[in-house]
Amino acid sequence: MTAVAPRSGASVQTSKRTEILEARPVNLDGFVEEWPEKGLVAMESDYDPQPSVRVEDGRIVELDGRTRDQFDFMDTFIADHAIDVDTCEDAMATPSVEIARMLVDPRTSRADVVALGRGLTPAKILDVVKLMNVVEIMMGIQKTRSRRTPANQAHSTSAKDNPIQVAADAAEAAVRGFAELETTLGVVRYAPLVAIGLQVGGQVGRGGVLTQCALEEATELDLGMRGITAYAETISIYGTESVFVDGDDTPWSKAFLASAYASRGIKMRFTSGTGSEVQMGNAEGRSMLYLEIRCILMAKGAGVQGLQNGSISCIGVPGAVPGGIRAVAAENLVASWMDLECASGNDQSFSHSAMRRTSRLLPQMLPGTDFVCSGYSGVPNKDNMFAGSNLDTEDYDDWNVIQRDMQVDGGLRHVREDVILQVRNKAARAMQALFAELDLPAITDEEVEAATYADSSDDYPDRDALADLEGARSVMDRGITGLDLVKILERTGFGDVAENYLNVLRQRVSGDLLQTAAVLTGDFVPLAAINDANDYAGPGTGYRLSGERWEELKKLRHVTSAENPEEEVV
Amino acid sequence: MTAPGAVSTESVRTLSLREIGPAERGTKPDEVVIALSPAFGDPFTKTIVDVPHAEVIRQLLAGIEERGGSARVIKVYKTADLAAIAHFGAKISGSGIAVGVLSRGTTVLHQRDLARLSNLELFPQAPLLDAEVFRMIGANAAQYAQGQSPKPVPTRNDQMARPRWQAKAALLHLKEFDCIDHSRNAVEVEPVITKVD
Amino acid sequence: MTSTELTPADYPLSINRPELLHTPTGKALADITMDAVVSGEVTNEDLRVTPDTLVLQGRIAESVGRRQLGENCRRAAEMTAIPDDEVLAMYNALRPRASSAAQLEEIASRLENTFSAPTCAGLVREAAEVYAARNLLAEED
Amino acid sequence: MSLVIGVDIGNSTTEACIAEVTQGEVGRLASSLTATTGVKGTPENTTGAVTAVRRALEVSGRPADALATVLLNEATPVISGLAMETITETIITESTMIGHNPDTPGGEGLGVGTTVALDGLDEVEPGTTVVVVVGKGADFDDVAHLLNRAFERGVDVVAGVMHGDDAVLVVNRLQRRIPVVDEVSAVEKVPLDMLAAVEVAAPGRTIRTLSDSYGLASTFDLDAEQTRKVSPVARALSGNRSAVVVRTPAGDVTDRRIPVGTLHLSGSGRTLDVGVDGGADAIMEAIGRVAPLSDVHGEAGTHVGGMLANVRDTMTDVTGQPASEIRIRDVLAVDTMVPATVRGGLAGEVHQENAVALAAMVRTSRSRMQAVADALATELGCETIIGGVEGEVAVRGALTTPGTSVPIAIIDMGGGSTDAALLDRDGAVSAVHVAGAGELVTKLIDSELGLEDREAAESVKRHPLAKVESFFHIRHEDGTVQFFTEPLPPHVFAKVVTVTPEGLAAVPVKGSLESVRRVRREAKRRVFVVNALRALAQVAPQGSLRLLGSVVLLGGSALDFEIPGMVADALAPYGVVCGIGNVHGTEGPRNAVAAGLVDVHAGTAAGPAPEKVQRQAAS
Repeated sequence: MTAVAPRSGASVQTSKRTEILEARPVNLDGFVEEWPEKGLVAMESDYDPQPSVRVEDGRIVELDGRTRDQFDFMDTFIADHAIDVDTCEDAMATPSVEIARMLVDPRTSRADVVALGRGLTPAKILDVVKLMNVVEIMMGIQKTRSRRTPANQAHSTSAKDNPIQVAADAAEAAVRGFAELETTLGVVRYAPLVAIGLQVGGQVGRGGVLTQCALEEATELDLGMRGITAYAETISIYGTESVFVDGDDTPWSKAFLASAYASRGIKMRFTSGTGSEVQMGNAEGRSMLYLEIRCILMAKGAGVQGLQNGSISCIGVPGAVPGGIRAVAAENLVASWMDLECASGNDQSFSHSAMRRTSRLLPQMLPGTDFVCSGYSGVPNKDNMFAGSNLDTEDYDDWNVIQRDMQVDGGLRHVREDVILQVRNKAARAMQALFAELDLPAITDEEVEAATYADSSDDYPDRDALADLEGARSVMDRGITGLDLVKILERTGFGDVAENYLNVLRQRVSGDLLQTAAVLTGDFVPLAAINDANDYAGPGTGYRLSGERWEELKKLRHVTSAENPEEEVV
Repeated sequence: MTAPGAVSTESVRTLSLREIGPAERGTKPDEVVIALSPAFGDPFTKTIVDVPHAEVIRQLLAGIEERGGSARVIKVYKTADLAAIAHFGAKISGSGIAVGVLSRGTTVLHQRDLARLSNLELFPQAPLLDAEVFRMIGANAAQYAQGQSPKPVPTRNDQMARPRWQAKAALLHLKEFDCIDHSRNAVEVEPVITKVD
Repeated sequence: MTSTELTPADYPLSINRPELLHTPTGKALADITMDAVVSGEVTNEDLRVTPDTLVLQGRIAESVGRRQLGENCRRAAEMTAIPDDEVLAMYNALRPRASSAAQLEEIASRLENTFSAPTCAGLVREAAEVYAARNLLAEED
Repeated sequence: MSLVIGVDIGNSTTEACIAEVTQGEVGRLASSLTATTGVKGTPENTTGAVTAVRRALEVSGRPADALATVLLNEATPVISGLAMETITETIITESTMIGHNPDTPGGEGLGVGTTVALDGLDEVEPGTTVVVVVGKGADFDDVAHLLNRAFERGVDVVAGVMHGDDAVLVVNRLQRRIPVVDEVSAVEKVPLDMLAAVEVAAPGRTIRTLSDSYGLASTFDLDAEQTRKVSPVARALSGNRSAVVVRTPAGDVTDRRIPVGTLHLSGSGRTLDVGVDGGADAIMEAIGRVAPLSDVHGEAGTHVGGMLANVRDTMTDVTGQPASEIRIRDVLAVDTMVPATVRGGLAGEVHQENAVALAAMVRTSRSRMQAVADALATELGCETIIGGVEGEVAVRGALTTPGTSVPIAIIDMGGGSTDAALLDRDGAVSAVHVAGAGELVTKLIDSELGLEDREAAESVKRHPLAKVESFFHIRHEDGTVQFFTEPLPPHVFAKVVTVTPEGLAAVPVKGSLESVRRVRREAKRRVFVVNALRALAQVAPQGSLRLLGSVVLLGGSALDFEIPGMVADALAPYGVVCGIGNVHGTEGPRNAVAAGLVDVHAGTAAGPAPEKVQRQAAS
């Protein structure tokens, strides 16, 4: 299917150049014409509503051309929860072009533009971002990103749900710099073991890394409450009422769920993205970006700390229409502008073309977002149980070089081989000790050795899946908690890992991770859009890649030494 | 998978669906109902990867016939939701087994007693379904209808289907939605396959 | 406690205002040490957030203009009293066409009366109203 | 009063029993179970033993420093190995025969004619009798069309052989019904222009003519000598629903024995060679002739030789004893069938071939328990005593089962070996270990059902079967029907399943529940029942099972849903009372050794005083 297949069996003679072009990977990507009536259009559609708002008795009674009696539930929720009633009439009166310029103009502070944004309706926000080209959108992201220091998130999964692989790859991802790690399963029953692997591996790689396991709500919440995972992200919301209902939820059920996570001290953000509604055939004639802006405002109204957006699993849809990737950048801008922590996509297989994969990435990577990828595959894509990411382990060196070329911080760094081998090995050994103490099917020395040097799941000895699944069940039945794991790590000679893990668990008492864009530094200092608020105000301000961090990012796998050109810098 | 055009090396067959009456509950205990989506056969004529609808039907029927089963074909107009189409088919199938097919090729094997969103076998990636797979789906449907336990049709997977086909699939889905006719009940049809040399 | 004035400078509480924090069993943050874990003094019960802490975090959020996040923290503070299973059951009841108006009202009163959770009750009542208007209530039994 | 804990390090599990001992009074507090770390009887056991002790302490709520004494059993390493050799094969030369069973052949009856390719059909003279051979990629409509055209020209097409799964489709479209065999994957190898016969029987029937030597003789007009030569063909085809036989100048079907090496058995001062291809009976008979076995070697370069060498090497690694000093003291051979692809077959035919499965076991008297004891003493900071020989302690533990009396024997069937011990009226204990247990059963089930999935085989071994008859009910193997209010998951629909604590798991086989059940029970009988009898005979007074009083089943296998019953049935004719252990009337078949260690220590062990302990009679 991925073979380079000719597009047509035409017998007309073509030039050699055409043959070469036909064979280029980009021609395996799909492109379609717009169909605005049905919502198959990125962000410029005559069928989107005109901005309007009207307040009566302290209540919004008209929103984007609809009166309250015509509201669907998205309108109601947004009108009642997201939009600032006191400021909206003034805010809406500000010309769109002026607001767009404020987003770009460094002399307007983030605080001002965010405050103005609190009074805008979805159609008005769309009207504003429609005026912006992709460079302006990037400038907007640079200013409105909530956290000052950009960060990144990795996927760590296994095609065989092998917990040792997940642990080793999590350790490597953590030491390479990812602030958050996410996993999911092929066989859902494996979840406890894989989630343990992710957490333990993460804490081996770098203390303070936050982990999550994407599952249905009940299990995900359970793992979180046991302290086996630290946050949740895959709580989907949609831009039309019909699709929201098809997903068996409403803004109220999701808002309730958001509070439920917070009540357990667990960090959580929603997920949405352009293209999902039209993909499901119920865009109600609205453009993809308009609907996504409704999602963003719904998320804001629910009071959730953040949002994963940037089309996510529907990236093939905006990716196929004109201006689609601009719209994807615009949705990240709007999420940031609405003062939400933004995990900005780049997390699903996007293109056959390496050039196109890179260009899709730059609008997030260059300005920096709270999490540039909401899932950089920390395993080879064939092991990626989220169906592949825009970037995977093969791209590590490319990413590091781009950071160095552009002097931008994409959250990663080059790490020497010996360090990587050491953390991989240690993660596997920690798992070996845990499994032994928990009476789970033993992890052999051979598996530890494999984990140290492996690339993909193919490089590991097969495990007895049946026994592992029984083990996974017993972990749940016995009520094993994160604290139990800490105790075992402590007494089996992994005291530093235990200490790291305990420090992550302590955060639940303080609730500090519930604030917008919160991550933990290696010293366990919560870094959020409060104590590390973005203060970009034009050239020379905001986050600048400099000092120690810049020195770190100058390192690559191969850099010729200036002092001795016969050698490479180590 | 079969590249577009690969099936057209043989002679071309066309499909017309001749309406023979309302879709009613069947009585044959081993029959399979093939339930087609609103745009199947008309106005669409081929799947997302250009497998002619005539070939889809012919291979499904051949798979059922080879396994000694019998089949009825129905066309649903009120919904373009695959699960709903297949589940409706299963409910009126004498055996309780139905194959649901969307115009773009997405296919599901359903059974009457299952929840609508569940299934016996699901083939969600339409771009990976070729004539051979449709034959196997037909054969399995007949075996389920006979109370046997066939080996599931091997599923194919391709992570790069998203960039290539996701948008076209959405487009086809929208077109299919456009063909929904809420006023029209499902009908039983006789597939007439004509060979064009 | 409830009158504590908080500013962005108090964040992170774990570092700048640890004296304001305690575990549900009344331990201080500093009591959560490895020794205490090993000896069994600290249990999983200790590693939960308290309603007081959630209220504090809500205030910090509001101090930087995040009104809705503050509200969410308040709802969360109320929810700490609800057992895990019941939280999930209530969430499921809020799904479209899962509950009748009467059932939603029952949940709202339970939130209000049993769990002293007026903000959460308000959210449920609001949902009930919208669901009624949008045909998202379950058929009455 | 002192706090004492007995720790039993077994092959797969380590059990601990914690008790307070006060002047000969034992107050048992708790017990625990964990996986054994490393090979039993080696220093690696320490980790598992510590875990078991910790866990027992936790459950009993006693602090670690209150512990006075840890009692360990004297455990010696047991290493076992498994190998399987296929000893027969079927070879077809010159593509003489197609004997596979497509699910859906077409038509019915026998057709004899000259083979001709589909695209050569137009050139065939009218009146000729032919068998058409259809290659890959042909469409059923096109094939039917061409055949009908040939009929109309007067060509007598009497049968067909096809590549695709199209036979029914083609036959349904023909003017006259002819037998057609399909799914012949190597159809291009069918020799053309040769006399061939195609036979298809009605559904549910098997062919009559081609599977019979005289039927073949009549079909191909053979003389007596020729008929004798083709009789293997007939044999190979019997039981099939469809078949093709092509008469070629030197075509043949052979059913031959594969030489797979020899076992060199030594014992009773003599040595004996036995070919593995002789089958299990021959091997076991030879072993009987050299009993008691003192050592076994296998021919280098064969599976069996490799397995035996591997067992020896592992023991060398574990104990540090030189390989030359390690003796293999027991071998169990079991006949089995494995589906194997027929060499020279045209349709990927699979034939059930004979195979022999062998289990071997080696044991050493060199235990390193002292090292384990020392490590434990350091780790736990208390006295550690090696408290008794496992067979003896176990049998005394078993004797606390209500209703038992001396003489008493125990059987513990584990993964690699089956252990038995006897305590006689004089307090003497004898113990044996014989090769073959749970893992061999799993292997037999796996290969006989053609699962190639050890996990599925393990599930079949451990759980009862059922057939999913609808989404709302299943029929258990005992015939009872169970109904469900929620529909069952789709992946088990219409399947034979194992009923596991986690729910139903599909068994990936085509066969009926009955056939799966037969394979499972037969595998257990050939290993567990045979070994129970073999082991008991070795410890029984004068080798007579009739002189055994009680037989108590211990360990994990005693918890199996059918093994205890099967063993009890097998022992019933000898007048032996056999049942599942219930140590101290509360522990079930677990903890016999751990509890026994505490009892011995407290001086309250059950049974006659151990005047004379006969250590491990058979090692």
